[in-house]
Amino acid sequence: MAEQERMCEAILFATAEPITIREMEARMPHGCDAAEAVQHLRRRYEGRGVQLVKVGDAWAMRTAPDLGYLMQKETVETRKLSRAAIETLAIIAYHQPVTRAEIEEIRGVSVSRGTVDQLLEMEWIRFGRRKMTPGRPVTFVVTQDFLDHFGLESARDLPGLKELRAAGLLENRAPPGDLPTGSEAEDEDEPDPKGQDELFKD
Amino acid sequence: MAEQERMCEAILFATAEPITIREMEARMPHGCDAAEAVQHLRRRYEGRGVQLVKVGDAWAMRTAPDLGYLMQKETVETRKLSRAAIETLAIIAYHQPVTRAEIEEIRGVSVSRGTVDQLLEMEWIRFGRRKMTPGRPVTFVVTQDFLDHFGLESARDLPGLKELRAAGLLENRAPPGDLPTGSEAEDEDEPDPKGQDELFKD
Amino acid sequence: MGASMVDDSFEGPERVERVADRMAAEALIVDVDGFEGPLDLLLTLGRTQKVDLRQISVLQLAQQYLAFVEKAKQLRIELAADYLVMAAWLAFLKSRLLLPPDPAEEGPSGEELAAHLAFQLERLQAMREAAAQLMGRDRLGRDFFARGIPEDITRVRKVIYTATLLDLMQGYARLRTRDEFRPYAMDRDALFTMEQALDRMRGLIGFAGTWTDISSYLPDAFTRDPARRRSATASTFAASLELVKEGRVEIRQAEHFAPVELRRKE
Repeated sequence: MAEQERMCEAILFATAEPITIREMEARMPHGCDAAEAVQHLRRRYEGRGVQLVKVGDAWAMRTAPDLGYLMQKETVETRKLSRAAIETLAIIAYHQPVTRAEIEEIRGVSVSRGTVDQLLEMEWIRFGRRKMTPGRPVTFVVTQDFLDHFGLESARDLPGLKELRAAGLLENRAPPGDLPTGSEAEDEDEPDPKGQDELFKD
Repeated sequence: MAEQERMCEAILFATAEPITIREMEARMPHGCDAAEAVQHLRRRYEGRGVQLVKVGDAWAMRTAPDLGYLMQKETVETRKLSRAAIETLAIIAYHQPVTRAEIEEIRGVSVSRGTVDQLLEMEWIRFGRRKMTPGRPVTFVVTQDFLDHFGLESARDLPGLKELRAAGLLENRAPPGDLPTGSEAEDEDEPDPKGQDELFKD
Repeated sequence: MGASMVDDSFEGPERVERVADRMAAEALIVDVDGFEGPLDLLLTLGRTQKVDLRQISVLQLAQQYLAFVEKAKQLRIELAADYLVMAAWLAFLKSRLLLPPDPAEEGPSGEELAAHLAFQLERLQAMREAAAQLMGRDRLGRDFFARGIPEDITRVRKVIYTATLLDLMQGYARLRTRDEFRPYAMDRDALFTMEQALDRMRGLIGFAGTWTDISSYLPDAFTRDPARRRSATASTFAASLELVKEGRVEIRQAEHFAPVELRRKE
């Protein structure tokens, strides 16, 4: 019977479709009892990673249902952040806490919801406290994850315009007085809590 | 470990292609030791109708070879290989990495493009890295599919490899003077095989 | 193995072309197309010596091969070029093996050449045996089998977005300097292109029966602003030269810096 069990095991493993006892016996040497061999085999596979299951009149080997999650393969794809997202992120990092309206003023274009959502989802930005201005708009600030990713101790470690220029990232002189206030009138009563403004003094 | 064994069993059963320890672990929960689980599993399947075999760096479940006769119905008729293709395949397996010029030197005739294409198409051979000789010719090596097909754990397990090496028959000996190789007429783009032998020392 | 394997072929200079060789060669002739090149033929001929390849007489083999080629010639069977190359080489090898070595002669000795040929034959034979062993192994899909119902693996794709500090700083720098800095670009509005000039000239040239200063062909909008005037003058001059090339106008200039004039060619 051990040998017949081996035979059934091999047939069940290799067959492309569930197979009946009769079909198994047709392939096995004369006088074999596939039905009994399959019962032995079924017990043998109880509790294992693979199980012998009955499909209608036929039998098949299947992976244990509780291990189905192993049959998933996760492929991770790394993509570069879009220019809009990078610019939005940069503005938040340099000007935090900053409102959507302020971001739009600096970028000169409206900020799509998708861009902000993406940055929120990546956990590189989060909501800061609301501005004490009419409409009490929400603000955005960068997160610890952001600092970790870019290897920064704090957002204050971001290089200022002067350093950017020294590094050759700025070709032209910044116009005098064009400090990164990004702020509209609504902003004036709120002193910048991070005091990042001085970073941009030329 | 019993649970990890179950997981590996399910994964190995589910995939027709050989799978590496690393790929298994990528699918298993963090911290699993697939290598150890596979060793347990291999012992568990010893002498059974289905076996766990090593194919290169990967592992696969295969039916026991002695039960092949039960499976005649599953046999997929593979294209019959020509004598030239079989010899070329053997030369690649035993001499890899080997250039086309070297194959021609051994066979004494030029290797037709069709022969190499057929072997490439069957995915039994693939391009290896280029030889650091004039012309930087491409080399051929055998694939995991090749090992899988012939039930080899690695190319080192090729039948008679040790004896052939001991007899010096795997050396690429430079011909003294100019011996006709049969390849010189048609393959002007290939570098002269002379003087390449120093690259073949193992 | 080198020299020893040719020792037995040094029995004497007389041709050892035996009847059996000739008959064997004739049998082979019938199957010329069945050989995978000269080495394969040599290997087949070598088998008639009924010795281990290591003891093969290369001299005898050379003679067998040459007899084969000779026979093919008599029967007017065309042999591929590489068979003839091999024949020429074996004839050379034969003479080297039969003549006493000339110490003044450069290059490998007959024994060395013979040893290499024997090595090639042995290696080819070994590869054939290895191929046969390989093909005789238990094989996937014939003797052992893979899983018949491979289960699909669902692929879960996960995208990770990333950026570098440099991206961030460049992005910010781009924003902060946007107003005063823009990438270099040609100011097209101050430009009168050669194509434009050519179009204009083609339309006007029909009326230029007399010598006319080309500056009179400049469009009005391009005559006041110096930058625009320069551009229009250059393109109009270039267009004039093009028309000269086409044989439609003649062009002249009395002296340096004098006005350039043109008229329609009759």
